[in-house]
Amino acid sequence: MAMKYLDKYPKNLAKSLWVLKPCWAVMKLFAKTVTHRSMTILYPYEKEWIPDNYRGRPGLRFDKCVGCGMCVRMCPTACIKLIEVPDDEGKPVMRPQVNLGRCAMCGYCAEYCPLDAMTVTPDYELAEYTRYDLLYGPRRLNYEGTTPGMEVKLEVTLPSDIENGNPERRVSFFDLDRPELTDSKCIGCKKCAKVCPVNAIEMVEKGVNDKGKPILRPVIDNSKCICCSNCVLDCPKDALQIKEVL
Amino acid sequence: MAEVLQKPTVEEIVSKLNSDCPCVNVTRTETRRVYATAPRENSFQVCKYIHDNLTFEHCSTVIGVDYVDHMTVVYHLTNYYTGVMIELSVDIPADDLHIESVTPIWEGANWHERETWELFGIVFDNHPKLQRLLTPDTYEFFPFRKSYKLRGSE
Amino acid sequence: MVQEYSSILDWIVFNDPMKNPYYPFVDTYNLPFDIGYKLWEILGGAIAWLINLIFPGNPVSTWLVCDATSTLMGLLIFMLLIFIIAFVSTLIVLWMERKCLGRMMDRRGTMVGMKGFLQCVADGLKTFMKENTAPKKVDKMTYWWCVSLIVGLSVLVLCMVPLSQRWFVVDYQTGLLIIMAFFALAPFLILVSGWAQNNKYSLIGGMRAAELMISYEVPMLILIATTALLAGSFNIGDIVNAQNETVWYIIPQIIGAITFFFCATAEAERVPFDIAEAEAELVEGWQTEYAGMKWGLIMLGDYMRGSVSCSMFAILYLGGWTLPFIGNGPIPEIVFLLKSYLVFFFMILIRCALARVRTDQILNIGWKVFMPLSVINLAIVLLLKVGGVF
Amino acid sequence: MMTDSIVPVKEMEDRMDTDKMWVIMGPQHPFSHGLWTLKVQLDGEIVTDAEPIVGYLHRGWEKETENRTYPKIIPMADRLCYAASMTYTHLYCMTVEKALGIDIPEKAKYIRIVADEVCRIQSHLMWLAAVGTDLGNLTVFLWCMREREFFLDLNVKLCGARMTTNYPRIGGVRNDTTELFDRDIIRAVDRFEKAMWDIIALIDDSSIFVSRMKDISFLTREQCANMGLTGPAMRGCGVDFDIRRDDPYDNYDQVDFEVPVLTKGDSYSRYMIRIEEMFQSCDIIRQAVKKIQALGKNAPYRIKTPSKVPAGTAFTRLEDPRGESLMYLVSDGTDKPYRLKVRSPIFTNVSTSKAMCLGCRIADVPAILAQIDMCLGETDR
Repeated sequence: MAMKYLDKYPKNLAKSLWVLKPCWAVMKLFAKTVTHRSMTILYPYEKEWIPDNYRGRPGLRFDKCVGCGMCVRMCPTACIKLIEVPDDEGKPVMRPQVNLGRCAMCGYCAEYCPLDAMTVTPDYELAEYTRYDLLYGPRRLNYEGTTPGMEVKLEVTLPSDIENGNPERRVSFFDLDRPELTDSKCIGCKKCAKVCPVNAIEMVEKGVNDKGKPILRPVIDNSKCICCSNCVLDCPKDALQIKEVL
Repeated sequence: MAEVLQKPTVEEIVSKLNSDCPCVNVTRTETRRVYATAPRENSFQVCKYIHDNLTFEHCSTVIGVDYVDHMTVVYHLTNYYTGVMIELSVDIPADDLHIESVTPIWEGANWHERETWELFGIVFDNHPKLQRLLTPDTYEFFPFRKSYKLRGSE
Repeated sequence: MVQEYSSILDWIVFNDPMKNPYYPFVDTYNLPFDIGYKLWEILGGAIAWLINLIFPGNPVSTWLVCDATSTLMGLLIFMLLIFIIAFVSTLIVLWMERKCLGRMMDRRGTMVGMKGFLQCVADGLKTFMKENTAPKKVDKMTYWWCVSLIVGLSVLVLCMVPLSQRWFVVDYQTGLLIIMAFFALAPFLILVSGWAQNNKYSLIGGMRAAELMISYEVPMLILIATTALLAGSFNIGDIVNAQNETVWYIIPQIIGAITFFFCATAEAERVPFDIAEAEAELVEGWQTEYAGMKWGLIMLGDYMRGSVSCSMFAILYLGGWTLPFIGNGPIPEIVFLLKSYLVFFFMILIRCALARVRTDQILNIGWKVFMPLSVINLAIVLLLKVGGVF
Repeated sequence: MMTDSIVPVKEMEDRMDTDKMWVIMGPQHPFSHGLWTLKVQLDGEIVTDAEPIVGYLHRGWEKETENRTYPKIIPMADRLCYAASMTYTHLYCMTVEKALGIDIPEKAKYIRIVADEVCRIQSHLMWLAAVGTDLGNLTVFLWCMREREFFLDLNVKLCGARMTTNYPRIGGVRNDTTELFDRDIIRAVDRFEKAMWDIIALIDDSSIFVSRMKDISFLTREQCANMGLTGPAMRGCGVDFDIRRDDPYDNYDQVDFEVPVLTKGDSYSRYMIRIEEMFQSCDIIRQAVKKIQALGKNAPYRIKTPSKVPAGTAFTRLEDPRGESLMYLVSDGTDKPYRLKVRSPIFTNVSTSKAMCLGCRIADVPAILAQIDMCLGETDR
């Protein structure tokens, strides 16, 4: 490797005729832009091409969302809030609402969405007259023409896979980690079953206790679970813990 | 004075520190990294030794850490010939937050020490200008201490 | 004298202004005065005819079309005409700078109406609508007078530049010197206003204006004297005619022309010699405390001075309004303006390609480069003159 | 023609007894790129004293991080410096990885190198633009911004955002390089190398530009090392040290590049170092892209990491476009850092401004301080 610029410069300025060479450089561009168009884009009339994965405002596919609250937890600016809205059949469901006045367009909500219901959208013209207008409800977050390119997949390779000589296997971040029950701490309060957005937790009777009441223990359906850790956070006795597979 | 090493290797640094500065405790080493601790009383002499005899010309940072029961000042020192870094931690008791300034050795530590003083309240003795730098002059507290709680903390 | 006035054409007779005993330009034909005179004949004649219709035989009608009134009103319209043409040509210069600068920087330049020309109008309206503020601690009198005088002097100099043999204000024998004298007054006022504004940036800017003037004024005057020596006159018309008879003076005086170009750039305080403004370190230099309309006028004054510099170059070295082998041509004014725009294009080029020089550098350049060059140029001209070439 | 620009201050003082005045440049001044103030004491036009004042932008970044989980700090690290956001995110992720004691996949390392160098080029272009305006020329500014646009487009193709990229992750990078990116980056680099010569012709072939930067603000090697000036400014003063070469992180030891060093130590040599660095970055990008392609499409680019960091301390440093940046992490075993300290290069570089400006003219102050490439987001943190 050699120096590209330092080999040629500094030059003897008398050889480039003091100021004539820069003038010549400018004239060259002038001749070019008189006949061709200049680099500027006439913004409101022309727009730059942007790829699908452009991180504009977040978009939401209402039907796919289960209201797990992963986006709320991951949002670094705390601009997402779960609100109750009626779904297509009129049933109240929890869906995210985004305050775009605070949104930093980091794309974490789309990345950490277990079901890819949240996407990034190439929509960046977001000016409104009032701050209230910047609140995007779940229905308004819908973006017409969401393509698969707008989904942000969170695929990881396990360190154990690399060690085992299987480095090309990629798994979804949400397929591995599952909540694990510490049986001694559980009091059978059913909270986890209530907060589970995909109904993966079922309370199963496991015998009776001293007073003759049934002992309820959550049983987690691993195929349904999306690893949103709602049950972990809501457990009053810290009986559930996410077991991280590495 | 002892001999001056311009391009010391990690082993040489460790042996030198062990022989010439017995107060320094080298905790661990890695490739091009030496981690050491020193008592507060000798920190200035140790720094001067590292600068003069081991040719560590550059002081990357002076960091304050609040461990509640004590505070720690961490110096990161660089040798420009080999790229070796020494991390020198000096513990300070929480009731007597004083340490000798290294600004006379490395001028570049000046602002780092000012910053550490204003955010943690660690007083650097013999510092040429220990004034507030980032925060307004009217501040009467040290915002980076653990005792200073953020309003919106989760 | 009793005259029968029946039709409007009896009132509007289109006299020859040269035959008017009050003709102000002695024996040279002046086109703008002619236009103004004729315009007044139409306007005043129509008014006089109307008044005469209602009050036949009244003295006012006769007064309106008499020789003295026609000359007076013709002069008023003449002034307006001169100013408007000069003003519009300045706006064209402004537009040209914005467009060319944009192209050279790979952007589009102004885009508002008429290929961006109306942007000047929009800017003017905007600055005029701004609040007219003055800082509390400025020296009021000098603060206000300096800006008025700088703008006024710029307009004066701009109007005094003749566009052709028939388009001039005064036809002095020493016209060149008078223009240069008024032109060189501005730096003094900049210095004074720099003091008056009670601001450190302005003060340094004002000092720099004086420093700048010291460096370029002397070589510039030597160059003008050289050209006058070559032509044998300080009269602008004579200089142009002399070039028409021989060759454009840029050919014998190429060194002088280049030096004069840079001096003229410095005179107009444009990049690379805009050290009095120097927005990188002095915010806006001596204009820092001038806001709104005042700033807009100063900016306009700058461009007026820029276009005067270009006109001077065209007069001194590019044969003014004449063309080789053709001479005066049908519309010499347009030829002259085009030449000065060409010179201004090179000023834009320089502005686009170069950076701002430092104060010590401009002094060095002025005294160690421009001064010897202008003296060398003088020597060449002297040799040519003595050798009998010119 | 214009060599004697350094005026011995002492001599001037002895010669005449003039009043000195303090001129306050900033915080809203065309020369201060960002919010900071430089108080300069002037004797006529000559600077006799200078004092930088920073802190207008202090957000308590380090304290804020103590209340956030580790992944949430990555977008915050972007905001440390808008011009070179990738390097800070990279640095943060590297620090956490070191605390975790994990090694990230090869492909991620090379992608990070590419992203870093793209970032370096666009940051240097922004610096060059600022040099242009500080010396009174807008053309350089616009031409550089035009070139920079291509690299911002690369950022968009890589990760979907122009400046605050949020791209590196703890354990790898956010997404694999897209096909579009692989194709366009070589094109962009080739195009840039050609276009750069035009900008160089505008600056280095112009006697006015060169004379404005040459022979002012000399710093010796010892001064430079002692005052903590780092980055290209340091290499322009004769310190032969580049963290990428002498203390390699990621896979910088696998790519072949030169570290430009000039010993003269004036403003112009500091300028030249940065220009050469851009060309070297192009070389690094080419090599790294080749290595990414050699690793194949299915190579791992992100590994799963535990959410909790074991207790202990860790620090890493990296060569930012502006100098040496260092992060020091103290973790206490939870998913939030106990203390995270950033050493920003500009914070130390700006403290040397007095030594740099002394004895120069006020007209040179912007030209000199442009060479340290101010960025206030990382200075005040």
